Amino acid sequence: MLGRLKIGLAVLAMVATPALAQRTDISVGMVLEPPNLDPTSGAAAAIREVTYSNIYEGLTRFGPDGSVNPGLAESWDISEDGTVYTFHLRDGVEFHDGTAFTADDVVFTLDRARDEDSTNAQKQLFAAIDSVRAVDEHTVEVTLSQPQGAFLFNMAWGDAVIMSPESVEDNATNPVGTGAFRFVRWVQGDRVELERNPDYWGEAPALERATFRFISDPSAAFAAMMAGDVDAFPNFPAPETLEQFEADPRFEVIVGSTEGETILSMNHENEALSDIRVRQAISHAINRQDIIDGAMFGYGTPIGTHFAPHNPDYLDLTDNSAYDPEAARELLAEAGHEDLTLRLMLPPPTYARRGGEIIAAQLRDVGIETEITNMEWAQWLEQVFSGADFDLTIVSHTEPMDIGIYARPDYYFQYDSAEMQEIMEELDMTSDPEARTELLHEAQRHIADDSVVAFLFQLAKTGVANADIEGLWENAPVPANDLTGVRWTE
Amino acid sequence: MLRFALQRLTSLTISLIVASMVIFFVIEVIPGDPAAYMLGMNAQPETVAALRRDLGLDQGLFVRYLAWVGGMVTGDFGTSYTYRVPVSELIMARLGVSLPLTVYALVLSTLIAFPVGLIAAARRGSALDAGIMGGTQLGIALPNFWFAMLLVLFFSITLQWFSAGGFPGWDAGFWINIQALTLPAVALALPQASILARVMRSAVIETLGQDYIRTARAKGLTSRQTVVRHALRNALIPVLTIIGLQFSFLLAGGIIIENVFFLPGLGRLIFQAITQRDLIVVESVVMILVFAVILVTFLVDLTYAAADPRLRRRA
Amino acid sequence: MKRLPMTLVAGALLTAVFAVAALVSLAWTPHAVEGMNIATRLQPPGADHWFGTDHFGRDILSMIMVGARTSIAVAVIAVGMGMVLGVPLGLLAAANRGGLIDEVIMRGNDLVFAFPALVIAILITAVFGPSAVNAIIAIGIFNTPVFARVTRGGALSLWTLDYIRAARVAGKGAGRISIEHILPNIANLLIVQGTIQFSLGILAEAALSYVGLGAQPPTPSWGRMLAEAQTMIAMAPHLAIIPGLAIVLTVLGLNLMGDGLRDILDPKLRRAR
Amino acid sequence: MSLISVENLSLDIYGTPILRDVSFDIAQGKVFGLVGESGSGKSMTSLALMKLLPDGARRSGRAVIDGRDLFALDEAAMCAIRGNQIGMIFQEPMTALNPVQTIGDQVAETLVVHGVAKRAEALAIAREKLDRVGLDGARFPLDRYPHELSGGQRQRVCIAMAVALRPRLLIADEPTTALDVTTQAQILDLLRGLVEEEGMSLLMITHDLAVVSGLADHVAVMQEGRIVEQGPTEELFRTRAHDYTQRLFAASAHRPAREPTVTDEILLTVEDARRSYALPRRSLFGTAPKLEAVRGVSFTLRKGESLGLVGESGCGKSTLTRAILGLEDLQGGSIRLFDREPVKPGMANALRAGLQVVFQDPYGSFNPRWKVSRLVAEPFHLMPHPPADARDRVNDALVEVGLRPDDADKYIHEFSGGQRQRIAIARALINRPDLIVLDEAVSALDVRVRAQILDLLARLQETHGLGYLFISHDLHVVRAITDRVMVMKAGEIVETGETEAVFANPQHPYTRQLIAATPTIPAQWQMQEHA
Repeated sequence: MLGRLKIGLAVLAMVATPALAQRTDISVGMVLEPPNLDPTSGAAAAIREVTYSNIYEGLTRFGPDGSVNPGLAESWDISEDGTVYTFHLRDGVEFHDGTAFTADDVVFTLDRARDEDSTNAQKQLFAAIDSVRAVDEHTVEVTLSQPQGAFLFNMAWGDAVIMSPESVEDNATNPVGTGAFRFVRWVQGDRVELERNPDYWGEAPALERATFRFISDPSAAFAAMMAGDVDAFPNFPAPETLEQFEADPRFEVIVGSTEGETILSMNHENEALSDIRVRQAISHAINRQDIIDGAMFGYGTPIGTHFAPHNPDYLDLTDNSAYDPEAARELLAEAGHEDLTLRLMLPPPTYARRGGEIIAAQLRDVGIETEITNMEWAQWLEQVFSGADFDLTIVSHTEPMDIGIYARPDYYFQYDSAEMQEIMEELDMTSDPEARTELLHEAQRHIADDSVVAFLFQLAKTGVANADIEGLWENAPVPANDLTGVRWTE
Repeated sequence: MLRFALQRLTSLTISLIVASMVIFFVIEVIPGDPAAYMLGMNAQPETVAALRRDLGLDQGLFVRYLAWVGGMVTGDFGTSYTYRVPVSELIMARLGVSLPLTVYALVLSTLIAFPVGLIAAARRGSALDAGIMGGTQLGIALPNFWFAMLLVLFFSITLQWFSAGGFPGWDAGFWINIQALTLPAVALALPQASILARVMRSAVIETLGQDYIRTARAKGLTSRQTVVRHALRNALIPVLTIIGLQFSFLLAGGIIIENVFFLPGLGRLIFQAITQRDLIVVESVVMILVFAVILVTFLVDLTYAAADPRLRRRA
Repeated sequence: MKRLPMTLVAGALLTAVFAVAALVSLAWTPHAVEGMNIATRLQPPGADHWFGTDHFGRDILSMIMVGARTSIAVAVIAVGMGMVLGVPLGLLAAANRGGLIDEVIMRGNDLVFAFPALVIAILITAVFGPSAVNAIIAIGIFNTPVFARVTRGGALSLWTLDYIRAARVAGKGAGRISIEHILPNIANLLIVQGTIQFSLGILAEAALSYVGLGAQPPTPSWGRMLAEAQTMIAMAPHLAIIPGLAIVLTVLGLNLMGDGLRDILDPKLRRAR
Repeated sequence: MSLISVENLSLDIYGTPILRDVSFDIAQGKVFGLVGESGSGKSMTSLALMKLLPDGARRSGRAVIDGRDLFALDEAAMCAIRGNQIGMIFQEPMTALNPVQTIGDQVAETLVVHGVAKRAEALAIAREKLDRVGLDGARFPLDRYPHELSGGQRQRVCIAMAVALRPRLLIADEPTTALDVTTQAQILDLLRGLVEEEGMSLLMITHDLAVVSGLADHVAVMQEGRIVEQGPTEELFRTRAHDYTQRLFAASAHRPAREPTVTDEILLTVEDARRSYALPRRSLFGTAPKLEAVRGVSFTLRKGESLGLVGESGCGKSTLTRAILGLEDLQGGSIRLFDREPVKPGMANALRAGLQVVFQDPYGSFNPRWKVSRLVAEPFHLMPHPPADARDRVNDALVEVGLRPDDADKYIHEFSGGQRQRIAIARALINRPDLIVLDEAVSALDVRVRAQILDLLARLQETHGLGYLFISHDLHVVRAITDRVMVMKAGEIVETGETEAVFANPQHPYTRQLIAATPTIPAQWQMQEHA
């Protein structure tokens, strides 16, 4: 009886085994499901991870290394004073629904994003635009109110992809773009399927079909990879299992960098935390390597300021706040806060939940008690981020080049420093690369000296893929799973 | 019988109305704004306000309640805030997973529990009975998510007989989906089967103690004939109640199991919707689940009446 | 013939093991529960750490002991809450049998039953935030109708008995009769049901902590230990197996004890055996 | 010639001796009566013959039918005999039928399982058998369910089932005990007729001497698992050789010595009492039909008087009793105590104290978790303050009903049924009431215990000048203890009068029917007692 059952199960299993041949399909795992598929009206990284460069394209696009390359704009001219950008659009580009891509679509897209009723999550990207004009069918002229060094960079974001007025209404559920893949269907809660766009203007991708599967549970993700249900998991949620994948010849572990500076934010409105000595004490109490090892199983780079280590302008300031519990205790004694209790709010990601537990233990060592509250994102956004009702929280700031947040006094950690604000204002006006570097160094030092928050580590991008797949992005300059260069080697 | 049905139907409707109010007003106080969630950390306040207008969240609580209830009567549950598709579509798609999973688990559980419970009852006091009872105690004590974890470890990762999860969709064929649902169904069914087997056993034992069983034996029926012809049908009534309860438990209780096996079912929909503060989806799914429970209870009541002639005339 | 049933003995022993572990943990654990040591993480069971260490290098035996305390505390209080609310409701419904109050209580009961328990628990914690207290409330809410129903059922069968009529003839009101006559005579029923609900409470607490809605860190809880361990199940199986076994054995112990108690406390079933 | 011969049947259950050396023969076509009090082993004897004993039973002896020892047969062979050679009917017709099967199927099943007929044919035979037991096809089609029938009708179905295959022996275990007297008479008639027509033998098991006297050819008297005396019915009834038989007879005919001193003081007045209940609606929109349980009952009861209320089940006497006890409201008319205060659920405690009750069931009448002292003292609740000498009064009351003062510290499960009824009486007496309602107070007791309780009641009435409202379905008892009697039928009192007068010369046809239906031991057999 048992024997027969086994045979039955084996037969069932065989049905599920795909045929061995050169594969042109891929199943990509993602932790979160995109709430919708319109990156111009939602902030979720998952939207970009499905659509960026696969379905939608912008005037410019990011390369895997974070460089800004031509996208739908073949080339551009910039006026002397840096306020007028003239984009020369590619010819013969069609949207997936067959409508032609023209300068009008660009005007429509940029105007829509700037509109009063716009629901673009990154509206500030477009803040510098004064007007947009279609010069002819394939030329667009964008006038800025003031020069902006990062404008081409901004136009490469997922929030700035070009949509056509004919299909924009339905893009949330039936995305229509100009990319190398067409949307096939979305089984909500399970997967999004794409297929190769035969009319693509550029080089045809190697893959014919791509499926994004949404697996939020880390152990389910592990099982899915192990069982071969998923071919690649570019942002694998369980770093503790990577060791096993490394040891397994079937898999390749891809470790790269992200723009995510992970910090222990402090609320400067809190009486104790407004004292720099307390902030320094906290910074010294923290052993970054323990957090990286304990929470991320070794993946991550310690940082001493709010800047990505892979950026050429990065300064290694970790020694400023080296692990020194004795110094921390002294600083606390000096500040008169020997028994301090702080609330620590933790959003869902592993780095926060596990890191929070370790930080709590480390703070306890120097005499700071913490009350941990685990929160969902929605509640975290409302209470911590918008309401600034917190003492400590851990979060990874994943936007690229976002040191500017320290110049925003209303930002959730409530840090109001005239000096920092001046530095950033100057930076905005400056286009000379060397001067910019100098200013960025100054900013990095300033926030590190001020111990505005406790800087923990740069989030690593840890992906797992079938060893026969090549062309996946190693790093994540922006959230994206660009599949155009992905292929099977066997 | 008709009057019985109508009476139950009235109390069913009242229950549903009360339930809808409880659901709506409890869920609406959950902190967190769907618009803010969707727009993330860099969004500007006026952008959030614009999105709230877009979603109709700027209207009063009571107005939205009436709109929601009013729509539900016609099968329109509104539009999901995050997915931007009709909630009814979402629910129908998810039911396509949850319902088969529930039925599958229920069938498995019944197929295991009936013979096991009957054998234990027929051999009560024997070593076999003691073994079965011990086994069912173990089954009840097993947290299903832990059991699911072990199943995946063994059958998916080590043996690779079953995929670790996921659901291909019904258009991919019947068997491949049945295969995909097998491990989750087993994880759900085993603890339930243990409960059901125990209920079955005690119901049969209790029935076997009734006078009419002695009457049947005095007529010359063998003990097996007595069990089959007389005990079984009478014992079925308490068993049916449990099956009814299990149906609703399984329909909603799959949340964790659906997570472990990343199945796109109702449970995961609701979990995800709560995180995203897609409250209209949460409210509608809870309503559907409550409705399912009440409906199943109603059907079980009707089945009672069919199984037991004494109930047909009772008020 | 006064032999205690085997199930009761085995169940009580199992339960006692965990109860004692929980009590001892108040005063002593082999290692400090909050003592992290990343360097010695994920150690298999050995001489220094009998059950090994977790991903933060904490001692699993110590965490299991303190986790027992969490589980037992949550389940006991939740069952207590269910009893305190449910029993009076059940008594009231039975005293008013067939009346409007009875009808309202029973329909209310049905309504609570109609709500999917885990979903409501998730909603409660979404409103009030996850914590052990909210887990207790969520479990307690679903215990209430169970006790109300059991109480009412037991009380209804007693209300037809002659000694209740005798008490009425002796001028006693429904409230007094409920307390003096009904309650002591359904105590057995409630004890047995309490044991069952207690074991269900432990399971529910484990499930809630598993999805992150129970006791918050750093308080150890079995469900969360499982959740944290499950991705490491292939490389450190003891991490997932030990807390799982703790849950299974505790619940098994309580269920066996409940069965045994029913055997000795319920004379009707004793006769049927 | 003997059909079945039982030799030295002994039985233990889990080591407890139940039967010892029981031997008897049942002759072909004759009725054999097995009489005894509860626990005497008469039912176990019948179950032993059917080999349907409970778990843990160990049996020795022989039961020979047609030269075959039943006890030596295996289960399969026994199945072939049950229902075919030996049929059996039980005491409780309300639960003896499977509630979810039609009566036709249940009767036909006997034929089907023995392979005598296929279902269709079996149903046809079932129809004939049901006709034979008096359930005609027009009113009782085969697709009726048991719950649609009354107790007597169900017992007829059971009989049809048992005799469907014309067994040679029919075992009837207390077949009429749960039935009303008029129904009992009909069932006994039916059994008698079947024995005559079918030529089968009947083993009639009963506690009621009068029932066997009218039915059995042979009688055996059982006591504590042994047959103490057996012989032809008339001879045994006349001689009563064994001491136990004599005591049994004496008790069943016992009438307590009473010297009633009825005063003129009126204790209880019932005037035109009415009470009805709503029945389930028949149709969706019609008004609910009403069951008029009590339809204008009036009577008075005086101090020192013993008033009987007789009637069959469903006549409304329970409803009336509840109203008199102030547990339920009336919808019309009034009930007054001492001709002043109305009796109703919210009545004053002081008034309630004048009225107490003794219920039928000696097992359900006491909270098992209380000690006797507290049980007996419960009516003190009616006093504004519990008396200081409460404990003494409890002791006195216990002594008065024939128990010992130290019994007060025991729990109720330590007492027998008769002792419990004594405790119930003590509880009723504790407040020195004027009126005690005795609601079937002796119906559940064996005859000898019943006789003692009746004596006690008679004595207490004299010493305390109590008024009794004595409610019973048992005409013998009512005749023995009451001064006046009321006969109730369908919610109305159809006849009232001096007890002796009513019994000697019943006026109402229903009264006559009741008296006629009550089994009695022929008077001339009893004469021997005085000889």
